[in-house]
Amino acid sequence: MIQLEQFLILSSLIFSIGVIGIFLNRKNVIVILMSIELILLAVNINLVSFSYFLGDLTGQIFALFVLTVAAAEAAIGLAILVVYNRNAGNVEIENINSLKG
Amino acid sequence: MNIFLPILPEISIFISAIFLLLLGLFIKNIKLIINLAVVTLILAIVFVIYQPIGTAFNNSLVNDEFSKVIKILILLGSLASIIMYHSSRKDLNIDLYEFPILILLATIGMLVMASANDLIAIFIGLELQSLTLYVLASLNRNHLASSEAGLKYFLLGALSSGLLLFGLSYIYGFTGNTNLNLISTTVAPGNIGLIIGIVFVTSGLAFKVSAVPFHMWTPDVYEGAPTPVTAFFAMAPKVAAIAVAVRFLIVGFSDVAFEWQQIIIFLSIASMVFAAFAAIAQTNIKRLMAYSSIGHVGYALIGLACGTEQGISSIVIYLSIYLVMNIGVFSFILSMKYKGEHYENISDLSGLYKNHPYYSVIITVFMFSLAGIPPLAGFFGKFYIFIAAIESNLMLLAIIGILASVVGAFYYLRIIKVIYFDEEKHSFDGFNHKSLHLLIHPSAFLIILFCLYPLPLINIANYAANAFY
Amino acid sequence: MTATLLTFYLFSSVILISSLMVISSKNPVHSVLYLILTFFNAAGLFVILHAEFLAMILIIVYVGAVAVLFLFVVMMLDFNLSREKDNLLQYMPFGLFIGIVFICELIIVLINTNLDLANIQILANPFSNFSEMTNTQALGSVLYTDYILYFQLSGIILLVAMIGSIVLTLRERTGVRRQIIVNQLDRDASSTELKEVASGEGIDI
Amino acid sequence: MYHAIVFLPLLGFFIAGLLSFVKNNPASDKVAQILTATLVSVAALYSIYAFTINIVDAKVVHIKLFDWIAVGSLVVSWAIYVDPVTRIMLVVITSVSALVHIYSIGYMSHDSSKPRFMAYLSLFTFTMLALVTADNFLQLFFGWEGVGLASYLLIGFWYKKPTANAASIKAFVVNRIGDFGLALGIFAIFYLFGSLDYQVVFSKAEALAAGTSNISDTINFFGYQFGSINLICFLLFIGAMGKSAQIFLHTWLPDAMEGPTPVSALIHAATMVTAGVFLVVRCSPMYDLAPDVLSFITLIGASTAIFAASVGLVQNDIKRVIAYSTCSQLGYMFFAVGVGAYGAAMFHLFTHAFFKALLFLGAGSVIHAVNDEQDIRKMGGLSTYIPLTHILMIIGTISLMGFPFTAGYYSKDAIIESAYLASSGFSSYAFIVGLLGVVMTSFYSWRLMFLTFNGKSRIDEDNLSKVHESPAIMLVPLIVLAIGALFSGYLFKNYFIGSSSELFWGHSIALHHADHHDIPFLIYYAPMLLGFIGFFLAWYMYLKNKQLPHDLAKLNGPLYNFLLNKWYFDEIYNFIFVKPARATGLFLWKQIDGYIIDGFGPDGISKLVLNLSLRAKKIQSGYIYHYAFAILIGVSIFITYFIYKGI
Amino acid sequence: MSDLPILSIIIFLPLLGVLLLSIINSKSSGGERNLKQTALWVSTLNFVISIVMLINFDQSNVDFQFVENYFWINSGISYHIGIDGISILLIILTTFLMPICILASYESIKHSIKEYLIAFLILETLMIGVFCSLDLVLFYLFFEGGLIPMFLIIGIWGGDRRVYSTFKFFLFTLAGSVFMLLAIIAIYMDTGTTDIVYLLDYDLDHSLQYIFWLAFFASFAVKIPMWPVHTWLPDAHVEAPTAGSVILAGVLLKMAGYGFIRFSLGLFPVASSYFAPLIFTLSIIAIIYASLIALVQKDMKKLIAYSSVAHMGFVTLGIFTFTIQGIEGAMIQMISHGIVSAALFLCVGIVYDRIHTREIDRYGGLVNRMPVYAFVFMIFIMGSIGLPGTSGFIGEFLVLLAVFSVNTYFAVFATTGVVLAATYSLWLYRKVVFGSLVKEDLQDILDLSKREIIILFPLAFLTIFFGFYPQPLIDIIEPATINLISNISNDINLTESITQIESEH
Repeated sequence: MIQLEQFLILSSLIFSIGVIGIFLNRKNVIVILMSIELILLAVNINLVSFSYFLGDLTGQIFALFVLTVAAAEAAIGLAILVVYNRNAGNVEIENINSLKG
Repeated sequence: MNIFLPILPEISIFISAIFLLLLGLFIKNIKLIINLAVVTLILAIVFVIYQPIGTAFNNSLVNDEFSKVIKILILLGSLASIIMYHSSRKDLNIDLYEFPILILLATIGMLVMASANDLIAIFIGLELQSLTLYVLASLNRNHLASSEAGLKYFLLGALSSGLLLFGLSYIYGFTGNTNLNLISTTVAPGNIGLIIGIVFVTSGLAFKVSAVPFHMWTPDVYEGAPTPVTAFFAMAPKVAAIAVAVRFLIVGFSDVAFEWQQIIIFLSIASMVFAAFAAIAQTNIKRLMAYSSIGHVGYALIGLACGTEQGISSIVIYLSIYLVMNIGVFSFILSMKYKGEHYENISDLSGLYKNHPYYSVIITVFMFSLAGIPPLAGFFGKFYIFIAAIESNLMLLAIIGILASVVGAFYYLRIIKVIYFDEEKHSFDGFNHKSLHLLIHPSAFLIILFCLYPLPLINIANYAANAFY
Repeated sequence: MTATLLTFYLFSSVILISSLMVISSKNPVHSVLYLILTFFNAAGLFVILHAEFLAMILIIVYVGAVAVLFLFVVMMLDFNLSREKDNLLQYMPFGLFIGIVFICELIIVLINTNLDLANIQILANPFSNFSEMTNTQALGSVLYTDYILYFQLSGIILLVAMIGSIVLTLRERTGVRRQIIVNQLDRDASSTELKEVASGEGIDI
Repeated sequence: MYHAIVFLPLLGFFIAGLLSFVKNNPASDKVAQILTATLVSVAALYSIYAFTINIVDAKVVHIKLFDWIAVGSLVVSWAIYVDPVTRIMLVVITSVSALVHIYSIGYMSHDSSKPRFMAYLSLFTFTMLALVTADNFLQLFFGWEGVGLASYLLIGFWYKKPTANAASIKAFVVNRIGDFGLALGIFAIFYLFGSLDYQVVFSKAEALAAGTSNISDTINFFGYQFGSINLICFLLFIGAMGKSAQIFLHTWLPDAMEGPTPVSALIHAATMVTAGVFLVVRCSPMYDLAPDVLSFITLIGASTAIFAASVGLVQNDIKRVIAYSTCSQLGYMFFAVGVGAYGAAMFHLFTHAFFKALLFLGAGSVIHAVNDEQDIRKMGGLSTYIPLTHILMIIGTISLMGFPFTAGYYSKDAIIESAYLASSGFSSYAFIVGLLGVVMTSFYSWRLMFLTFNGKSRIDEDNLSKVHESPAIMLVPLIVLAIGALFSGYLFKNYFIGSSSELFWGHSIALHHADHHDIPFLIYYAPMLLGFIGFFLAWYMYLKNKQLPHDLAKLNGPLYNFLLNKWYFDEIYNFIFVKPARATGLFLWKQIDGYIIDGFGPDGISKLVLNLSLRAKKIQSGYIYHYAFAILIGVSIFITYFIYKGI
Repeated sequence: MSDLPILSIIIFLPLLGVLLLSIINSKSSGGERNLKQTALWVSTLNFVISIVMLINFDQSNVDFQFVENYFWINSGISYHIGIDGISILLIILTTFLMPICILASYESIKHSIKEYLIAFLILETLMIGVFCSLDLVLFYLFFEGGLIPMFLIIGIWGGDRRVYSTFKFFLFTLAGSVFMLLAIIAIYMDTGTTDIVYLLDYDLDHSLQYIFWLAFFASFAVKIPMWPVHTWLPDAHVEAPTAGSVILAGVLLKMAGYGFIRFSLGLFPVASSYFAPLIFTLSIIAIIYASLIALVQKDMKKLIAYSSVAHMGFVTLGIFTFTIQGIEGAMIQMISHGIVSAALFLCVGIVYDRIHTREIDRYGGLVNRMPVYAFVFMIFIMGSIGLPGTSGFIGEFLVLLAVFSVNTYFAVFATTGVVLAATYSLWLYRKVVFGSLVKEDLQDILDLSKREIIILFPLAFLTIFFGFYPQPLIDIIEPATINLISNISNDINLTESITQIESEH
C-alpha cells in the first residue's frame, strides 16, 4: 500500500531540487522560473496527497488555486523577464547585479 | 447584499479598478483616474470604519477590530502612494494610468490579507498583492534598475511564496483544516511536521515583511523601483504582511506559541542588528530607507514575539507611527529634485539647510523620529514595543533592540549631518508639487505633536489588540 | 496493490530524474522539455491519488499553456549556450552541501512526524457526500459556492497578470502609422479630392 | 571698634579696587593711596588701643555677624572673636600693614597701577584680620585661603614678569598643599566633634582627653588607626607648615620675593607667614593634648630653623637672605610651640614682626636707592650714600641677632631657654639647633650688612651717582618699626612670658610654667655670645679677609653649591612632583583618554561599527543566488533548531 | 496666583517664543535684531516668572509644590509636574542662564540666527521640563529630547571638528540613556505607574533595585559625566559655540546630578548605598584624572571641560554620602558650577570672538588691554579653584566634609583635586591674562563691551555672593534634603557616624 510518507518524501525531494535549482543556477533566469514551477509542483503533490489521505477535498481545491496562481506567476515572471532582457540585453544571472550593497 | 457587506471595501475597490481600467483605455486623463482612485480609497476607508464586526465566507474572512485598524492603515498607505505617484509620475517616466489601478488591485489583496482567517485566503491575498508588487517594481520599463528590481523581487518572491505554500500544505496536512480557528483547535504540541510547516510559513511571511535573513531583496528593490512604488512597498504591504503574520500565529498557533516565538525573536534580533549596521554604509537614501524599514520591522516583530495583547497593541502603534513617518520621508525623497531631475543620494542633500531651512527642519524631525528620540512619535512606537517586551520578560530582546537603536541613530543622524553641516550642493526646487504638501505637513504635524495627546492611537491599538483576546 | 506501488515508483523516479535535468540542462529548451515530462508524470501521480481533475488541469494548464509560454520565451530570448564551464557542481560545493543538508532535514522531519492522519478530525468539511460524486463534480460543487471568494480572487490575480504583462511589455511605438478602421469607414466621398497630377512633377499634399 | 578694625581695610579695598579701573589719573591714584593708608591706620590705632586694653583686662569679645553656612548640624557663622592672641595679631597686622601702606606710597611712586596695589594690600589686611578674628575653623580657613589669594595677587603684581607669575602660582599651590592638610584637619574636627567652633571643639577635645566623652579617641585615617586629637593636630599643622614656609613646604617663600618689597615686608615677614604659628597657638588647648604632634612640630621647626639659616649663609639676593632669615625665625617660633612655649612663640612672632618688617622695608629702601638692584654682590659701600637707611638696617639686624636688650634678644632667648628646659622629644635637638642658628643668623645678617653698606662700592659710576636716600614717607615707617624693634621686647616681655603672662593671656593659650632660674649661666648667655661670634666671623670674612669666602666656597664646592641651590629642594620637587604630574596628565590624556577610552570606547566602537557595516554591505552582493541562498540558510537554521530541540 | 499653572507656563513659554520667532522675517532689515530681542525678552520673561515662582515657593513645605497632574498616556503615566527644594534652584539656574546665553550669542553667531535662537528656546523648554517632571516617562522625554537641539547647536554652529564631537555627544549620551528607558519601563511594569511621587514611597524589590540603579546610572554617568565615559564632554565643549558650552556645562550636566539625587537616591536607596563605593571610586578617579589632564591642555575650553569633569566628580561624591552636608554640598556645587563654569566658557568665548582661537599659547598679557576682563575672569577662576568666599568653595567644602565622615581615603584623594584645581586654573589664568602683551593680533584687543559686562557681572556677583552667604540656597534645599534622607533611612542603615550627626541635629 502506498504510504503518505512516500508522497511527502517525493515532494520534499522535488521541493529541494527546485530550491537548489534556484541558487545553484548560474546560467539564465528562465531556469529559475522552472525551478519555481517545480517547487509549486511539490506543494501540489503535498496538498493532493494530504487531501487523499485525509479524505478531504480541501487540499485539492487548494491545489487548484495554487495552479492558477502559478500560471499567473509564470505570466508575470516571463513578462518581467522580457522587459529585463530588453533593458539589459541578456538574462544571465551573473550579470544581474547592478543593484547591490 | 448581506453577503457583500463584509467585503464591501474590497468589492468597491475592485469595481472602481475595473471601471478605471476601462476609463483609462478611452480617456487618457491620468489625473482624473488618480483622483477617482483616491476617492475610491477614501470611500473604502469609510466602508471599513462602518463595517460591522463579523466573519464571512465560512469564517475564511474575518472583520474584527484588528483587521479594521490594519485595513485603515493599508488604505492610508495606498492613498499616500497614489498621491506621491501623482507628484512625480511625469519626472519618473512612469506616467501610466495602470499605476493607480495596480495599486488598487494590490490593495484588494492586502485587505484580504488583513482579514484572512484561512490558509487559502492568506495565500491568495498574498499572491494578489505580491504579483501586483512585482509589476509595480518593474514599472519603469525603460530603466534597467527598475526591471532588475522587478526581476529580483519576482524571483525571490516566488521562492518565498513556494516556501510559504510548502508550509501551508504541511499545516493543512497535519491539522486537516485550513481555517485558522479550526486549526487552533487541532494543534497539538510536539508535532514536528506542523512546526516545520510553521517555520516555512513564517519564513515566507518574513520575506514579505523583509526580516533578516529573508530581507535581501529589500535594498535592491527599494533602490531600483520607482520612488512612489518604493514608498508603497515601505508602507502598505509591510503592514499587511505583519497583520497576516500576527493573525496566523496568534489565532492559529497560540498553543505552540513558545515554538514560533523563537523564530520571531531570531528574526527580530537579526533584523534590528543587521539593519542598523548595514544602513550605515549606504549612500542612496532609498536604500537607506530599505534598511531602515528592515530595522523597524525588527522592532515590530518584538511585539509579535511577545504574543500578548500588549504586544499586538504595540505593533499597531508602531506600524501606525511607522506609516506616518514613511509618508513624510518618502514625500521628502520625492521632492529631492532639481530642474525636473530626481536625486537619490544622501550626498545630494548636502547643505540643503541653506536653501530650504523649513524643509530641513521637517526632515530632521522625521529622522529623529525614526531614530526614536523623544519627544517625537517614533520614540513612543519603540516605547510601547519595549513595554510589551519587558512585560513578556523578553529583556534580552529589549536590550538588543535598544542598543541597535543607538547604532541605528547614527545613520539617521548622518542625514541630518549632511543637510546641516556640509557644504551646499544642489539647490533643490523644494516641495513645489502641491500634492506633497498634503502628505508632508500633516505627517510632520502628527509626529511632532503626537506626544501631547497619544491617547487616541493608544485606544485604537488597544481596540485592535482586543480582537484576539 | 503492488501495481499501484510500482506505478508510483515509476512516476516518481521519472519526476525526480527529469526535475534534476530541468535544473542541470545546459540548454533551456531541454529544461522546458524535461519540465513537461515532470508535469506529465506528476499528473500520473495525481491520478493515483484520485485527483483526476487536477491531473487533467496540470496537463492542460501547465503543459498546454505555461510550458509552451516558457518555450516561447526561451525561443524569443537569445541565450548564450556557448559557455563551456557551466557545470552545476563547479560553483558551490558548499551550496550543494547545504542543499543536501536541507533535503536530509526535511526527510528527518518527516520520519519523526506522526503521519497517521486517521485521527485527525476534519472540522469543516463541505464535501459530506463527495465519495458519491466524481472528482470533477465534487470540486465543481464547492468551487462556485463555498470557495466563490477564492475563485473570484484568483480571477483578479489573473487580471493582474494580464494587466501586468501588458503594461510591462506593450510598447506604443511612436512614428508608426496605424490603421484606424473606424476612421477609414467614416470616410465618404465628400472628403476625398481628386487631383490631376502632371507626370514628373508631383504634388503637395 | 572691632568691626572697624576688620572692615575698614575691606572698605579701603573696595574703594581702591574701583579706582584701579580708572586709568592714568594721578588724582585717583592719590585718593586710593591716602585713603587706604588712612583707613588701615585708623584700624591700627584701634588695634593698639585694644591691645593696651588687653594689658588691663584680657576679656574675650565675641561678635557673631551672621550665619555663613548652616547645613544640618554644621553651623558656621561669620564672627569677630577677640581674645589676647587675637589682639596681639591685630596689633601686629594692622600696625605693620598701616606702615607698609604708608611706605608703599613712596615706594610705588613710579608704578602705573598704584590703586591696584593699595587694593591688594587692603584686601590682604582684611583677609588676615578675618583669619585672626575667626571663632571657628571655617572662617579661619577663609582667611587662610584669602591671604593666600592676596599673596598670590601681590607676588604676581608685576604681571609682566614671568618669574613673578611663576612665583605667585608656586606660592598659591604650595600653600594649597598645606591647606589640603588644614582642610582635612577641619573635616576631621567636624567628623569627631560635630562642630567647627573653637570653644566647642576645644572643650570637647579636653573632655575626650579626660575620657569623659563618648567620642572615639582613635580614628581610622587612610587605613591606619590614629589618635583622634593627634591626627587633627597633625593635619592642622600641615596647613601651618604651608603657610609658614616650614621645611618641605618652604619653597614658595624665597620665590615670593618677586613681589614688591613692601609686600615681602607685610606678608612674607610680619603677618601672613606667622599665621601658621597663630594657628597652632590658637589651637594650643588641643595641641597640648597631642604630645606626639608637638614633638613633630619641634622637629620640623628646628629643622627649618637650621636649614633656612644654612641656605641664608650663601644667598646673594638681598631679599632672599632676609626671606631665608624669616623662614629660619619661623622655625624658631615653631619649635617654641613644639616645646609648649606658646607665649614665647607669640612673643617672638610679635617682635619678629617689627624687626623683620624693618629689615625688609630697609632692604626696599636700599633697592629703591640703587635702582632696583637686588644682588648684594653688586652693592657695597652704600653707608655713605644712604646713612639713615643704614642705621635703621643695623637696628633691625642687631634685633635679629639678639643683641642684648633689643626686642629679638628677649624673645629668642626665651625660646632657646624653653627648648633647653623642655623634656619632650626633640627638644634637645631644638636647643642645639637653636644655638647653632643664632651663629648663622648673626653671620648672614652681618654678611648682608657688610656687603651692602661697607667696603668699596661695586656699583658702576653712573648708577652710583644716582643713589639717593629714600623720601620721608618711606623712612618714617622705618623709624617707627625701628623703635618697635628696639623696645617692644623690653616693654612687653613681662606680659608675654613674664610674671604678668597669666593675666595677659587669660585662657586663650595653654600656659606652662617653667622655672627659668634653673638655667645655667653659660646657657643663659650663650645666644648672645654666639651672636657675637657670628658677627665677628662675618666681619672677618667680608671686611677683613675678603678672599676667604671665595676660597671657602672653592674648597667646599659641593657644600657651597648645595647651600646655594637651597638643598636642591626645587629641583627635587620638580623631579618628583611637577614633571611627573605633567607627564601623568599627558599620559592620561593621550594614552588613556585618547587611546584606551576613546580607542576602545566611542572611536573604537564606531570604527568597529563602520567595519561591520561594510561587511554587511558586502553580504548584499546583488546576486540572486546569494539572496536565495540566504533564505535557504535561514530556513535551514530554523529547521535545524527545531530538529535539535524536537529529537 | 496659585491657580495659574505656573510651572507649565515656565516650561512652555519658550515654545511660545519659538512660535513668535518662526513668524518673524529674518531677512528684512532689522529682522535679526528683532529675532534676538524677541528671544531675549521671552527668556527674560521666563526668568522673571520663575523668580515669581521662587517667591511663592513655600520653603518650609517638603512636598512637591505647584503640582499639576493631567491625564496623559494612561492612568500610570501622566503629565505630572511639580517642584521641591531640590529642583527649583536648577530651574532658576536654567532660566537665569538662558537670557545670558542669548545675549552672549548676539555677535558670535554669524548665520542662521533664527534657527539658533529657536534651538535654544526649545532646549530651555526641555531642560526645565526635566527638572519639573514628576513622571519618569515625562522625565525621559525631556531628558532625551534635549539631545536634539544640542546636537544641532553643536553641529551647525560649532567649530571645525563639530561633526565628530556632536556625533560623539549624541550617541554617547543616547547609548547611556536607553538603558534608563528600559528601567523606566520595567518599573512601570513592576508598579503599574511611573509617577515619581508614588514611587518615592514605594519600596521597590531590592534585587530589582540593583538592576534599575545600574540602568539609571548608565544614563546619568554619561551625562554628568563620570570617568570613564567622560570623553565626549571635552570634545563637545571645544566644538560647541560659546552659548552651547554655557548651557552644556551650566545645565545639561546638572540634569544628571539631579537625576542621581531624585532617582538613584530617591527610588533605589538600597542599591545606591550598595553601589556608593563604586561611585566614590569613579568620582575620585574623575577628580584626579581630569585634573591631571587639565594640567596639560592647550585649548582653553578643553581645560575648562576637564575641570568640569573634576567638579562634577565632587557632585557625585557628595550625593552618595547620604548626608545632609554631602547632598546639599552637591547641590550647591552644581549651582556654583553652573554659574562659574558657564562664566568661564563665556570668558573664553569673549576672547574667542575677538581673535578666533582658543589656544592658550596664542594668548598672554590680556590684562594690559582688558583689565575688566582680567578682573572678572579672576573671580571665576577663583570660583573654579574653590577659594573660600566664592560659591565654589561652599559646595566643595560641604562635599568633602561629608565624604570624610564616610571614608577618609576618598576624602584625602578628593582633596588633592583641590590642589590640582588651583594648579591648572592659575596656570590658565597666568598664560592668558598675565605676562606681556607681545602677540601681534592681541595688540588692539578691546576690553569688555557693555553687553559682555551685562552678561558677566551678574555671574560674578552671584559667585561672590553665594560664597559669603549661601544661606538662601541652603534654606531652599535643606527641607527637601532632610526629607529625602529621612525617606532613604527607612530603607537602609545609614552608617553610624551619619546617624550620629543627624541625631545631634
